[in-house]
Amino acid sequence: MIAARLQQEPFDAAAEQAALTSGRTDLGAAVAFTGLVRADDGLVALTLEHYPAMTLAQLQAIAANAATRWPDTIGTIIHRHGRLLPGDAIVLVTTASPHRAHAFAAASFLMDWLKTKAPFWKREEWADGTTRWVDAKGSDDNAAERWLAKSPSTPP
Amino acid sequence: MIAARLQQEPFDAAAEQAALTSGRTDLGAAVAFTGLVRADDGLVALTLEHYPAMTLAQLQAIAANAATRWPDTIGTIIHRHGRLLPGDAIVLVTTASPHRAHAFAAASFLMDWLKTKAPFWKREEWADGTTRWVDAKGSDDNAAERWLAKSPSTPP
Amino acid sequence: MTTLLYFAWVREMIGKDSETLALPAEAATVAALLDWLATRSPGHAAALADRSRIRVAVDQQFASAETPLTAPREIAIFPPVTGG
Amino acid sequence: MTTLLYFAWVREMIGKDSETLALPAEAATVAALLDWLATRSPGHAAALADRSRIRVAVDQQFASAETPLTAPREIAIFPPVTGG
Repeated sequence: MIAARLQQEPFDAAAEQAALTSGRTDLGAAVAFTGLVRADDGLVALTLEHYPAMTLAQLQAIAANAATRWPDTIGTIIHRHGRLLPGDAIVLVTTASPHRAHAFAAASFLMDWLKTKAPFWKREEWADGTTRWVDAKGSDDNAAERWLAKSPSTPP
Repeated sequence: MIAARLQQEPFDAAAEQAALTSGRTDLGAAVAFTGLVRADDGLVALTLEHYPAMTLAQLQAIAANAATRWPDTIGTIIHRHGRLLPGDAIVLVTTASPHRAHAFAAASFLMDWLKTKAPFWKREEWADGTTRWVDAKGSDDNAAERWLAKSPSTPP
Repeated sequence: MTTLLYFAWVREMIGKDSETLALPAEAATVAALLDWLATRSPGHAAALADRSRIRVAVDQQFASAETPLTAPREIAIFPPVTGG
Repeated sequence: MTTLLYFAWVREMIGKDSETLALPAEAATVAALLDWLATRSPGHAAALADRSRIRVAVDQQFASAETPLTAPREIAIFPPVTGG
């Protein structure tokens, strides 16, 4: 089971990981990936807009897809939306598995998808007061394609 | 810079990661891998013995090796020793980088090495009161060899 | 009646985040809907000018230009997603 | 004088974690040292019986059977490491 949540508030990665692993003695590996807002080129804020009715369903679909690929792996996805500042944590993927390779692979797979396919639109604010909507990126698409090639069942 | 520590006490993964990332706005990715003691087949405790004078030097050498491979990646390795119980956290590798692929790769590389090459001897205690020293494992060696094949500079 | 939802710069250029209206009979496919919407205001026209940068979901399912519209309740129009 | 350190089941079979002694002239290599050590007690003999399962570090550097011993201060004898 890999759960997915959307929220505006900050998350507590340690608490999320503890919720996965506490009371379990069959898990040998826990991976927590935290995505952070970078202040590239003077970015002062990043706003994530999304389509609530579709976004959560899509996060849950990719979570279910990952759970099928790595059946011994449990996890939690938390994606934030709204206005975030450089250094803020924007996304958490935490996984736990009896096997470290599975925990790493599931977290990496989910992050490749989230960074490229997750249904968000990002607006950047710059130090000079201008704003810009981010265009879709090619390089991250390629990272996600690595996984798509292995299975046709990845959600859009 | 990737630091390495040895300690008997539990570690605080969240505090270690915060120490890497706080005040930085150039890091887009933070990975925390926690290794946990599994209660396979009725294991009741695992004791890690080590050679203090050599172990820390070797952890620091592999940390320096990883820092050379992923120069934009910072991190911390903490390995515990002494007697641990199922569910206990035994090792932490936390990395942070501008790029998520680097943070994942450095953490995975370090864990492959730690699980196979780190200079520890493990004694297992079983429910029936027997104890057994763990033999070196072949499959984990293969995971580490994937990396060795890429460079001759990995420390022993 | 159909609710149209606009996101990101599509929303900004059209100047509203949603509108509820009766689709005309000519809006029988997604492409035809966009053609008709573009006539409603200069903002609509500007937002929808480059169809290669427009994506559409009909009742929360991704649609293509050829997708037929049969009494949709909700149509969302937005730029390609940029990931998280 | 040289300090010998024993770890894991080598330590348990020998029955001590270290001993400090003067190496005889015949212990000129790691292999010769292990041959000589094995004569010191039944525990030493048992611990060192299968040399394929013994690893040695001389002054904290991994050594092979042929490594010459020139006034080492510390020699550690242990099983292959099993990882963390």
